[in-house]
Formats: sequence, structure tokens, C-alpha cells
Amino acid sequence: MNEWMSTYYLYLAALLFSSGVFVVITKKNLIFILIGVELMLNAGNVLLAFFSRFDSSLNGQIFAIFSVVLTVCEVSIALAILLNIYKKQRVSNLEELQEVGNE
Amino acid sequence: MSELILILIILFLPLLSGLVGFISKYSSIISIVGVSFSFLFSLVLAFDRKVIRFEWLWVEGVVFSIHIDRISSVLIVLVNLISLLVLIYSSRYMEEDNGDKRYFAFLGFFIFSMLGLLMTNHLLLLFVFWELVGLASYLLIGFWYQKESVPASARTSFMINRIADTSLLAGIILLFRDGFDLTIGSEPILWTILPSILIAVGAFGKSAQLPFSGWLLKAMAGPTPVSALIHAATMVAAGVYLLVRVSPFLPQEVLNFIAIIGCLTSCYAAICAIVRHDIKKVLAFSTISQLGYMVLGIGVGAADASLFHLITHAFFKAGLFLGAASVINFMCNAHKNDSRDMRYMGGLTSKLPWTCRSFILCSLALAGLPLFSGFLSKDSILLGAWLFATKTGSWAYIISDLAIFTTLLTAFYVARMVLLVFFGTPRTNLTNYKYRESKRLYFPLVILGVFSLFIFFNLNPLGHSSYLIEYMGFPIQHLEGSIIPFLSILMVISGFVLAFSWFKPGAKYTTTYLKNSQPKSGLGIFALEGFQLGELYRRVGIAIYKLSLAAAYLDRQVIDPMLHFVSIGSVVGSKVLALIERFMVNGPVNLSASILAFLGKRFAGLSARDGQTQIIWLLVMVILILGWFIFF
Amino acid sequence: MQYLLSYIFLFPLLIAFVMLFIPSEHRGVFRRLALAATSVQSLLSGVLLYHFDKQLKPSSWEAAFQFVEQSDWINLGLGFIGDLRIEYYLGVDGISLPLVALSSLVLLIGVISSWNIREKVKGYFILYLILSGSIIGCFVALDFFLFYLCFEFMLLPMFFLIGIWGGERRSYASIKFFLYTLFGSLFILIVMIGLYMSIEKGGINSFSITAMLDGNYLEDSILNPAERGKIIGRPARALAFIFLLIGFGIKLPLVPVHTWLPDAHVEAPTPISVVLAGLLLKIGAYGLFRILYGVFPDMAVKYATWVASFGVLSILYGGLNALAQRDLKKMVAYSSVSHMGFVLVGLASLTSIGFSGALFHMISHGIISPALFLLAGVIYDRTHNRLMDDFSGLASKMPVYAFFTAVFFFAGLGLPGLSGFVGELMVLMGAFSTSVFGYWLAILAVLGIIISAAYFLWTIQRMFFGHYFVRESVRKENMFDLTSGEKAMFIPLALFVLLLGIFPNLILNYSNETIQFFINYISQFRP
Amino acid sequence: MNLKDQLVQILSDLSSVAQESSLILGALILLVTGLIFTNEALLKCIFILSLGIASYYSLKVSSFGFILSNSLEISHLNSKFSQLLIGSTVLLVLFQRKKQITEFYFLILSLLVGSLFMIKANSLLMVYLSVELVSYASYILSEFSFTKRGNESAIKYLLFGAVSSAILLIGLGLVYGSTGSFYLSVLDASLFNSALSQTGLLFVIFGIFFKTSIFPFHIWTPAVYQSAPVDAVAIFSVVPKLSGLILLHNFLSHIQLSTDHWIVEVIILMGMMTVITGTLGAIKQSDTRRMIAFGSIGHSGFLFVFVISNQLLMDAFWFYSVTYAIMSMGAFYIIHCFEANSIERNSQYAFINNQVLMLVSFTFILISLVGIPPLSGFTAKFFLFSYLWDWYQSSQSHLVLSYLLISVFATVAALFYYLRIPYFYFLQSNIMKKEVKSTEIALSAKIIATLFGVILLLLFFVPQLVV
Repeated sequence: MNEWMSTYYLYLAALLFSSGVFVVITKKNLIFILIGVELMLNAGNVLLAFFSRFDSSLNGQIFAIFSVVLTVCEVSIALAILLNIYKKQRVSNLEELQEVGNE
Repeated sequence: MSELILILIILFLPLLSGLVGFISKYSSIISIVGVSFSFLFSLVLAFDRKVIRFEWLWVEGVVFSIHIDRISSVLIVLVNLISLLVLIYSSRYMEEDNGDKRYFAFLGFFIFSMLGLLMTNHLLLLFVFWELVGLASYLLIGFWYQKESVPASARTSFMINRIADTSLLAGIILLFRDGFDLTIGSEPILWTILPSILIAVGAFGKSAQLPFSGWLLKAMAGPTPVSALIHAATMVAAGVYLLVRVSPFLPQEVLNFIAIIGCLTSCYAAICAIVRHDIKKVLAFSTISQLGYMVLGIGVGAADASLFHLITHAFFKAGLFLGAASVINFMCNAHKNDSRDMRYMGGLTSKLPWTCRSFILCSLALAGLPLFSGFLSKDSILLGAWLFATKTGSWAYIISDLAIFTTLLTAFYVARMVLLVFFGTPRTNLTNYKYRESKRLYFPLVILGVFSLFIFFNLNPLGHSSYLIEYMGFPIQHLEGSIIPFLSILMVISGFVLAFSWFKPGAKYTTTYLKNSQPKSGLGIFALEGFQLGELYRRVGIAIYKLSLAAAYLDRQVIDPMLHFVSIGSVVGSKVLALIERFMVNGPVNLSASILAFLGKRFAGLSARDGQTQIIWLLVMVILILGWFIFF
Repeated sequence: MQYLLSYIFLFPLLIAFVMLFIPSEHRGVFRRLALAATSVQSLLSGVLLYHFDKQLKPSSWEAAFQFVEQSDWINLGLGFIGDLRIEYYLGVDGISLPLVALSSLVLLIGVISSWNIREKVKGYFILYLILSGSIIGCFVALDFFLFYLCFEFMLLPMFFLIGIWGGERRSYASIKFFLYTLFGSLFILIVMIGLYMSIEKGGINSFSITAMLDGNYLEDSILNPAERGKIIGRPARALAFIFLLIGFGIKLPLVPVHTWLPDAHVEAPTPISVVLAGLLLKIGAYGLFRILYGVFPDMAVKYATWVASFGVLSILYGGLNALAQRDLKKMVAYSSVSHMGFVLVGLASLTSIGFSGALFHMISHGIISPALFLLAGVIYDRTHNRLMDDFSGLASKMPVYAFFTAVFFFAGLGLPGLSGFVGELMVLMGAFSTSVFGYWLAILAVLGIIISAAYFLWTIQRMFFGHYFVRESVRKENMFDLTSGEKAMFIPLALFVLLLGIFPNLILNYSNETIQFFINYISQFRP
Repeated sequence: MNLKDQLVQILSDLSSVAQESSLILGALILLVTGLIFTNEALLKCIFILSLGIASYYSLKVSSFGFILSNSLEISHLNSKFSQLLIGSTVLLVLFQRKKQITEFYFLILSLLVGSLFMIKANSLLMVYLSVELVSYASYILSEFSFTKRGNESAIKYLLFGAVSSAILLIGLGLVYGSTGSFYLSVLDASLFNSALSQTGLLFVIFGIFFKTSIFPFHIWTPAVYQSAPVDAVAIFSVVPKLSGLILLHNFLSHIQLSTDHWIVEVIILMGMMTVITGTLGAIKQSDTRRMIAFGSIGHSGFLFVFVISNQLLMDAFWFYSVTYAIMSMGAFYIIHCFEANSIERNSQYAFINNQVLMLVSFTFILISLVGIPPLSGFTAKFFLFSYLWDWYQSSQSHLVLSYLLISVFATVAALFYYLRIPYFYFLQSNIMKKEVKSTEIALSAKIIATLFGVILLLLFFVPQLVV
């Protein structure tokens, strides 16, 4: 792999991250927002996996695998909370949740 | 040691008797007894002819000393004597007043302070008693504090005194700063100009010289015997006494200044006395005028003459005031209306025979007729002024001439006063009030009247000095063949003649007097108002009060909120001005809290409701920080 | 005898602790206990006065203090500055001793005047005793940390005492008071830390005030005068001086940071006003004496004109404001501002007579102003009104009250023979004779005397002279003259005022040697 | 090194993670027991027992160094703080809990485990794992009030946390890639000279900011503090915050950037902003918990000072942390007691009658949070100011000086809001006497509250107790 190839990976990660950010800040539905977060996290995974090429002990790839698992945990927690919210309020839209704050 | 005890007895006996009188039933008797003992002891002191000196470390660097020489001892006798007479008079005069206990306590306090003032030669200790005398004066002026305008008069007179006193204090401290000994020692070292002037101004305040003279008129709100003692005989003379004491230390420029002020004061006060109707005010102006003479005497270098005039003046002016007190007391009961206005009086000779006799005696002394004490002392001042003029030349002649001319004015208003009060027929309907001149009332009057004769001071009726002055250690001046005595006699006589032609009983002026009471001419009005000095004081007072209101406004509206503003001002942006406008009314804490809250909301608001805004906010921050790093 | 200062300092705190365990139903017990505690305190300070060696000529600040108690309190190893060492270090010299005596007197008077506190008696007296302990602590502490502890510790009881037992706007006043003084004391805290970093005692950084006074600076420390250390381009010592001036100036109070004082005074209950005016202001002045002028004499010389200008500003501005007030208590409060200005001018003069005057003025104001607040409290107790215009001719209705008012007013306006005069006179003598600032400032200060006469006399005229008259809106059924209990408070105060006015050496004998030493010490720093 | 050697090494290293192991074990036992018994006392016993065992091991730590193939580092600092974290978790048993006892304690224990790993983490992977572990436990805990608000704040917290963890992950990846090192111990200032590595480092630091609620990652704090169960909040305010700070310190102390490096300047600036935000934000809060939340943000800003400088002032930091833990736990304990009587807002304290002891203790704690003598909060602040002063003296950096000044002024402003509760109770109570609420607080609670106050007092007079 040569020098200019490696920048592609970085661009990919940046693209993933920024599209994740875009989704997170534009979408109103909580599921979409979660997907956006996933994209952002995966940008990190791409980085890790890519950088571990320069590491003989492949720490980066191990890290990436762990991170994927953690992401799954996170999403499951998020979905559980979402379910709770939906059960109680019939709402899956972030904009409609505006109760916490100083009166 | 025994001398110390003697001095302490003389000093504290009046105070103690006043205090004891305050808590016992017989306040007047106790006071009289106390002061008479004090008087007797002071006679002992005076005949002892010794210089007595005690020292006492007050604070580090300030050694107070009590120093009694012949001048002091004579004056102590004088003060005690007049106090005694006034006390005797007051014991009858104040009998009906229910505050008499307080009265005698105050008087005792006054006598104590006055004696203390005479006993010290340390300027600071003198200042202490100086102020105490002022306090006594304040208390006694405000004695009838329930009456209309009396409290204000008391306050004004104290305040004017206070201003002059502050000048005196500043002068004393400046002397201290310049390394002079604050004890008035026997070896004269000339003082520097500024402290000398300040001290002179301080003396002017107490002696009612221009521009402080107005307070003495305000002081007339007090009981008349008090005026006799404090505002005629003793306290007002304290300034003269101080000047006499310090005159060897004063530079010539300051002495000239003193002479000019004295001369102007005497002339101005005499003019004012001519037009006033209120008998006490006339007497007050006459006192100012005579004090002006004394001050003039000091300025021209005739301190001995001033001291002499101080003594003689003390007797006859006290007599005049006590006489006026009787008159007022009588009028008060017989007329009810305005008891002090000479326009309502007239023909009181038959009603108040003893008063009239002694009053006339004292008046003649005041006018400076030969054979009376006033002539002796006044003449020596005039002589001093004349000598001064011949020595200095040019402008000094004006002073001397003005002083001689004032003699004419003096004679004029004295004659006017006597004619209006005692001669002719009563100008208003008097009730059939039978006034009984009790012994306690006329005894002091007679004594004072008798002391107005020349004989007690000098056997030569045309002399210029007195054995008293000699006793005090001043050299006797022999100035034979001067024309000054004749000139002054001429002035007095012409003054009498003028006054008689104007105010003789049954003259046109006296009959229409009540109608044309207001002087028409500008000078007349000016003089009636005491050269607008009262107005001046009022204006100054109002100006200071307005200044204080401004300060309070500043405090409330600017300083108070500003600190809150400053404490947070570093973070407050452009909104502050609008906020101040809005929250000024609610008080400063609200203001600052509101500003803080405003900022707080901006920070807290981000954490409020919208989750996505929060994330945007977060990312923007991250980008900002990164951008800052990348681009700078 | 060895632990005398500790007894005086800690005894009220101990009693306060005991009070915690007494059920609040026993209302009478609390005030009796408090009275006992403050009486014991006064007695002990009497003993202290008796045993103090007035003739001691100190060779260094370390040796200037008597009744010294010194033991380790906190000893922590801290990485960056070696050990943190805080000592329990007490002692008195000629400057603090009169203030200790004054404090015990005023605190005793305060307890007597709180006799008719009715609500929440337990809390009141516990807080009061805590306050009294910390006030004494301020005067006897020789460890800066201990001093600061006491200095700050006063705030809380004061906050509650004003806030719970105060007047209508009490919460506003108490918060304002708290904020202002905390603001000031944080300035002191910063300088304290700086000093701690710069001072050594036995090779270790120290809070010891004596070491600070003796100038035992560490080499290379920022506040070492020889180093000329700078903070943001400014001399560090000058900044420290200014910070301390602000910190103590707020307590003093100095114009323009005085605005907490009128509010706090007006809203505080009478006994607390008494303590506030009598002692708390003195603590600010004492801090100036001990720390600002003791530790930074070089800056004191350098900034003398500025300090004196602020003093003069306080005198005139406070006086003018007092003249404009209609509320009696507010008038007295502003007069305090004016009077404390004299203390500052006396200090700024850097002469021994000015210093003595400042100290004496503190003592004398410490007696006069409590009396004035008590007097204002008397009329407020009777009528729940303090506006001067609502009263007239009280002298005929309440002669004894009028008498005492006159005595203390005249003491306040500096009538010779009463104590107020001595302090003002000595301060002015110092101010005129000093070489560190021009005497035009002293001349301006003299004007303050005239203004003080103006407002006191005007008040007498408005309230006490004239016909007896009380406005309709005022409760007048209770207009009786002073009770014997009230007389018992005023008579000793009046006697003290008179006694000190005639024999100022009663106080100054204690302080002369210390002040002489102080001035000699400062004179090294004169150009 | 062959596999066997590695296994032997791992087994021998396991004794060094005995505390974590015991906590995990305890958590599992708790979970299993909870399935069968729902007895509160029993579960609390297991909870305490596992904490007890953990603290026993934490006290017994003797060997320092890197373990488990360099993924963890045991140091003096770590072991000391693990005691503090465990100790403050123990205080949770004081809080009464009716529902979800099993899950709650389980999550608390896992949060604690995460925190303990966080302060010991040496490899980038361990950093991420531990941070995420703590985060997940917190997400669920914050939902445990099962109210509308709780749900809402939990989901927002989660989203916010997920974004932050993505940033952290990116940062870790960049650091890993640009420096080529996977372990904190080998990081060095010389490695961070390229834009990429510096960006990575900044992202990592931002990710950790989220845990410690440092500006601009503090935004979740008030909402979560307001709506999560109070016992969880008490833990949030202490355990993740302190462990995050130590993690940050581990990072920075290995890298050793000089004070004038731009990253350090950014960090200092963020710290200052945190102090300002916490202080200003708290002023207008009417809800007690939100107010304390902003206060705790401010305190993060103060604590932050100790970890960002190169030299760690161990004792001062330790003292501040201990004091802060006590103050925070105490404050939330008292809030907990009052919330049981449905007093949630500052102004409602005016209606309380006859709870002088509680309120005096509360006042003590609040005053200690402000930092006024004679409470140990002052000593802590004093150490902080001394430390800043010293730092300034050695670095002559204006930023440090402004930090000092801002901290000082923040202390004054803190008075504004912390005093509000005593203000309402003591000063406003007379006005609103008519609507007095009767509150019932158990004697034991009063004693505990008083103890908090007394300990703070004691620590002021005898700070040697903890240092």
C-alpha cells in the first residue's frame, strides 16, 4: 500500500464521520439518530483497522472488534430506553421530548 | 502642692456646685455659694502674686501645662466676680422657669470651662476649654429649646464657632508641624504666617469679628443673663485673650491684618447697632463693636490697652445686659407682645428706677464719656492706634481715624438706646403690671454700674492705663499732651447731641417711630440685616446641605450599584446599559443578579431541552477549537 | 496565665457548644449563659491588661508580643511548596491588646442589649457567642491562617444574625453584607497565599505573622522586596498592597466600597449593629495596621498619598452622606464611614502620633458608635420608627435619653474632653506633620470635623429640640424614658468616653512602645 | 514469550486486579440472588460485602507496575483513589431505595468496576472499554426513575454520550495511528508534533471531558442530575468524575506537554470556561438538584486544575477530592431526605418547619462547597489557590493567573446560589408561615446529615486525617 492509498482510508473515515454527524443533527427520529451515531463510531473503527496495518501486534484490529461489540451494547441500551419512551409516551421523535430543564 | 489643690478647687468648684445643684433642691443657692468660694480663693490667688505652673503628660509628645501668672489671676477674679453677680441675678430671674436646675448646671459648666481656658498656657489645652466654652454657650443659647427658632439659632452659632475653631485647631497643629512649642512660653519666637493667620481667625470666631460676627446675634436667643455673662463679658473675650497671649509671637503682617479686621468690625457693628430695634441685638452689636476695638488694639500693638478694655467692658456690658434683662422681663409681663423691641418701650424710668440708674451708668461707660471706665480703656486703644498710625503711616491713618469716628457712632447708638427705652412716655399701652425690683435683681446691677466708674481703675479720670495693667506686668505708657482724648471726647459729645436732637422725648421721630420702622435707604436695610451676614451663613449652609444631598444621591444611584457593576463588569457586554436602566429601581443586588442570571441563562439554556441543539453546540465548539489551532 | 489568650478566645465558643445541648425551651438560660461568658471574657481581659508589660521595648516583631502561645496545628506535606504548616499562634502587643479589651467590653454590652430578644433565643445566642469568639480570635491570632479563619468565620454568624433577626429588608442587607465581605476577604486570601509562598520560618514556609512582619522572605520568592517580583508587568508587592487595601478596606469600610455598611447597619438588630460598628469595622482597621502596614511598609511609604486620599474621601463623603440622611441609624452608619476615614489617614501618615491617633480613634469609635446605635435602638424599640423628621422635642419627653444622646453625639463630633477628640486630634497632628503626603490632604480632613458637627447638631435640633411632637403614624404609647437596664449600658460607656477623653494615656501607655518600634521599623523604608 | 508464560504471567497479575474481580463477582452474585430474593437487606449486605472485600484488596495493594501485558498500571495514585471511589460508593447504602434494588446495585457495581479500570488503564483499548462501561451503566441508571423526564434525559444523555464516545474513538484511533503506540506509558511529547496526532490527542481529551463534565461537554449534566434517581446522581457526581480526571491526568502526565503548548492552553481555557459556566449557570436555577449540578460542574473546573499541570500535587488533589466526595454525597443525601417529603425546589425550603438540624448541616455542606472557613471546602480551595499561585510563579503564564482570578471570583459568585437554600429556610420562612409543610425525617437521617457536616468541620481543623 502506498502513501496516497492510505489517505483514502482517512478520507473514508472522515466521510463516515461527517455523514454520521449530518444524520445526527438533521434527523428527528431517534432511530435515525442512532444510525448516525453508528456511522460516527464506525469511522473510528475504520481508522483503527487501517492503522493496525502498521502495527505488528494488530492491536488496532482487536480494538476495532471490541468497539463493534461495544456499539452493539450501546444500541441495545438505546433501543431499550426508546422502547420505554414509546410505551409511555407514544413518541419516537426527539423534538417532542422537551420536558427536562429549568422552569 | 497646696497651690495645685487651690487651683483645682477654683476650677472645679463651680462645676461641682452646678452638678450638685442639679440633683438637689436648692440649685441656685448651691451654685452661688460654690462660685463665691471660688471667687474668694481666686482673690487669694491674685494677691499671691506668684507664677504657678503645673505640667501633665497628656499623650506622648504633648505635655499639658497649667500656668497662672498675673494676667490670668486677674482675669480669673474678673470671671468669678461677674459670674457670681450673674448667678445672683439669675437666681431671681430664673425662679419661675422650671428648667432652672439645668440652667445652673450649665452655668457652672460654663464657668468651669472659662476658668480652665484662663488657667492654661498650652495651646491644645486652651483649645480643649475653648471648645467646652463653646459647648456651654450652645447649651445655654438653646436653653429654651422648645421655643420656635431657638434650636436653629443655637446650632448656627455653634457651627460658626466650630468653623473658626477648626481654623484654630489647624493653626495649632500647623505650629506643631513646624516644630514650635505649643506652650506659650515667655520667650517670643515669631511664628510662621499661615498658622498665625489661622489662629487669629480662630480668635475672630470666638470674639465675633468679621465675618463670624453673625453668631453673636443668633446667640441672643438665650436667656438674657446668659448673654450678659457669656456673650458680653467672658466667652467672647476669650478670643481677645488668646490674641493678647499670642500677640508677641505673631508676625507684623498678621498683626496688621488683625488691626484691619478689628477696625472694620467695630465700625460695621456700630453702624448696625444704630438701626436695630431689638434691645438685645443693639447690645450684641455694641459688643461686637467693642470687641473690634479690643482686636484693633492687639493689632496695633497695644495689647495692654485691649486687656484693659476687656476688663472694663466686661463690667459695663454685663451691667447693660442685666439691665436689658430687667427691661425685657418687665416688658414681657406688661406688654406681652414683642418684649425686646425698643419701639414699644419708653418712659421706663419710673417703672424701673434702679435698673435705669445703673443702666445709664453703664451706658455712659460704653459711650466712653470721661469719668467712666470705658473712657480710660477705649482711649488707650485709640492712642495705641494713633501711635501705630504715626509709626506705620499711609493706610494706618485710616484705621486710626475710623476708630475715632466709631466713637461718635457708639455714643449715638448708646444715647438712642437710653432715650428710647427710659425717657419720654410709654409708646404702647402697658398693662397695670406692678413690677417689683427685688434686691437680688438690682444688687448685681448696682455693683456693675458702680464698677463702670473710673475710680476703680485709675485715679486719673483722663489717664490711659490702670494699676491693674501695671499689676499684670505691662509697662505704663505716659503719653501726655496727645490730642486723642480731646478728640474722642468731642466725638462722644457730638454723638450725644446728634442722638438727642433725633430721639429726644417727644421728638417727631419718636412719635412716628412705629410707622416708619423700616429704613428706606439701601444702607439702612443693609445695616438692619447685619450686612446680610445671616443670609450668607444660610446660603453656605444650604449649599453644604445640597452638596450632601448630591453625595447621597451619588451614593444611592451610582456608587452603590456601580460596585456590583464593576465586580462583574468584565463579563458584561453591551446589554449592560439597558439593564441598568431597567433594574436601577429594583436595587443593585437585583441588578447584578439579573446580569448574572442573563449570562447564566445563555450558558444554562444550551443544556435545556433540545438534544440536538446540544450536540450541535458541542460539535461547533470542537470545530472552533480545532479551527483555532489549524488556522492560527 | 500562660493560656490566658486561649481562654479569652475559646471560652465563648465553648459556651456556645454547651448551649447546643440545652433544649430551646429554656429561653432564659441562654442569655444568662451568654452574659456569663462575656463577663468572664471581660474579666479575663482585665487580667490581661493588668499583667501586660507596658515597658517592653521590642527588638524585633517576634519579641514584641506577649502572652504568646505557639503550637503546631496543621502540618501537611505538600509536594510543591514543602510542608504546609499552620500554627496555633496567639499573642498580643500594644496594638491588639486595647482592641481585645474593647471587644470584650462591647460584646458584654451587646449581650445586655440583646436581653429582650424574644424569638429563636437559642440560635441567637449561639451565633452571638461564635461571633464573639471569632472577633477576639482576629485580634489575638499571630498566624495569618488563623487570622483569616476568624476573619471569615465572622461572616456566617453575622449573615444569620442580620438575616434572621434584622429589620424589614434584612435578607437583602445580609446577602449584600456577605457578598461584599467575602469579596474582600478573597483578595486577602490571594495575598495570604502569596505571602505564605514567600515567607520562611526555620527554613519552612510559614503563615506566622511575626515572620512576615520581620521580613523573613525566602530568596527568589515573588513578594521578596529584594527580588522586585512582577505580576503581569506590575510590581508584585504593589499589587499585594492594593489587594489587601481593598480587602480590609471593604471591612473598614472605605469609600467607594462602603455601601454594604449602611444597609447592614440599618437592618441589623440593635445588638448586632453595636457589634458591627464597634468591632467588625475595627477588625478591618486592625488588619490594615497589622498586615497591610506591618508587612508592606515599603509600599505604605510609596502609596501614602493614595491611601490618605481615600481616607480623606471617606471622611468627607461619609460626612456629607450622613448629613443627608433622614434615618437615624443610617446617619450613624455614615458617620462611621467618616470616622473610619480618620483611622486610615492616621495610618497613612506613618508617624508615631498618627498611628497612636489611629489606634486611639479605633478604640474611641469602638465605644461611641455602639452607644449611638444603642441610642437609635432605644427609639426604635419604643416606636418602631427611626425617621428623624417624625420626632421633635424629645428632650422634654425623654430627658435622660436626650442627655445621653447629646453626650455621645458630642463625643462623635470630637468635642474636647471626650474621647472622640483625642483620636481626631492625634490623627490630624500626624497628618499635618508627616512628610509622606502633602498637608493639603490634612486640611481637607479637617473639614470633616466641621461636617460631623453639622450633622450631629442638626440631628439634635430636629429630634430633641422644639416642641414635643411625634408624627401620627408613629406608635407613641411607649414613649417612656430610659429604663434602668438601658442606663446600665449607657453609663459605663459614657464614663469610658469621658475618661479616655481626659486621660488618653490609659490606652496609649499600652501601645506607645509598640508603635514607637513600628515607626522605627517603617522609617527604614523611607526614601 | 510463549503462550504458557503469558498465561502464567496473567494468572500472577490477577491478584493485582483482585478488587475489580471481587466487585464483578459480587455484582454477579447480586444479580443471581436478586432473581430469587428481593429482600433489600440481603442485597445491601451482598453489596457491602463485595465493596468490603474490594476495599480490603485495595488497601492491600503492595506491588506497583504494569500488569496484564501493559494494559493496566498500578500506581500509588491509582490505589489511593480506588479506595476513595469504593469508599464513596459504600455511602450509597445510606440512601433508601424501594424499587429495582438488584439492578441498581448491580449497575452501581459495574460502574465502579469501570471507574476502577479507568483510573488504571494503560492501553488505549482499556481506556475505551472502561469509559464505555461506565457510560453504559450511567445511561441505564439515569433511566431508573422511570418517569417521563427520566426517559427523556436518559435518551439525551445516551445520544450525547454516543457522540462523545465516537469522538473519543476517533481520537484514540488517530493517536494510535499517528504515534504508533498503543500504551499510555510510551506516549511522549515528542510524538505529538504532527497536526494529526495533536488532533487525535485533543479528541481523546474531549472524550474524557464528557465523563468529567468539562466545558463544552458539560451539557448533559443538569438534565441528568435533575431527573435521575438521587442516589445514582450522588454517584455520578463523584465516581465517574474523579476517575475521568485521573484518566486525563494519566494521559497528560505521560505526554508531559509544557504549559505554553497550545493543547495545554486549550485545556486551561476549557477549565476556565467550566468554572465560569458552572458558576453562572447555577445562579438562576430554581431546582435544587440542577443548582447542585451546575455547582458540581464548577467543581470539576476546580478539580481540573490539579490534573492538567505536569506535576500532580498529590496531597492537595487528594484532599480536594475527598472533601468534594463528602460534600457531594452529603448534599445529595440531604436532598434525598427532603425529596422524600417532595421538596424539590429551592423556594420550597421556605415552607419547611422545624428541621433546623438538617438545614444547619445542609448549610455547612453548602458553605463548604462555596469554600468558606471553617469547613474543609475552604482548605481545599486554599490548596487550589496556592497551587495555582505556585504554578503561576513557576510558569509566569497569564492563563494560569486568569484561572486563579476566575476561581476566586467564582467563589464569590458561588455564594449567590449556594446560600439560596439557607436563605429560603432561615430568612424567608417567617413570610410564608401560612403554608408550612410538615416534613418527616427519621432521626437516623438527621444524625447522618449532621455527621457529614461534622466531618467537614473536622477535616478543616485536622486535615491530617485524610492526607
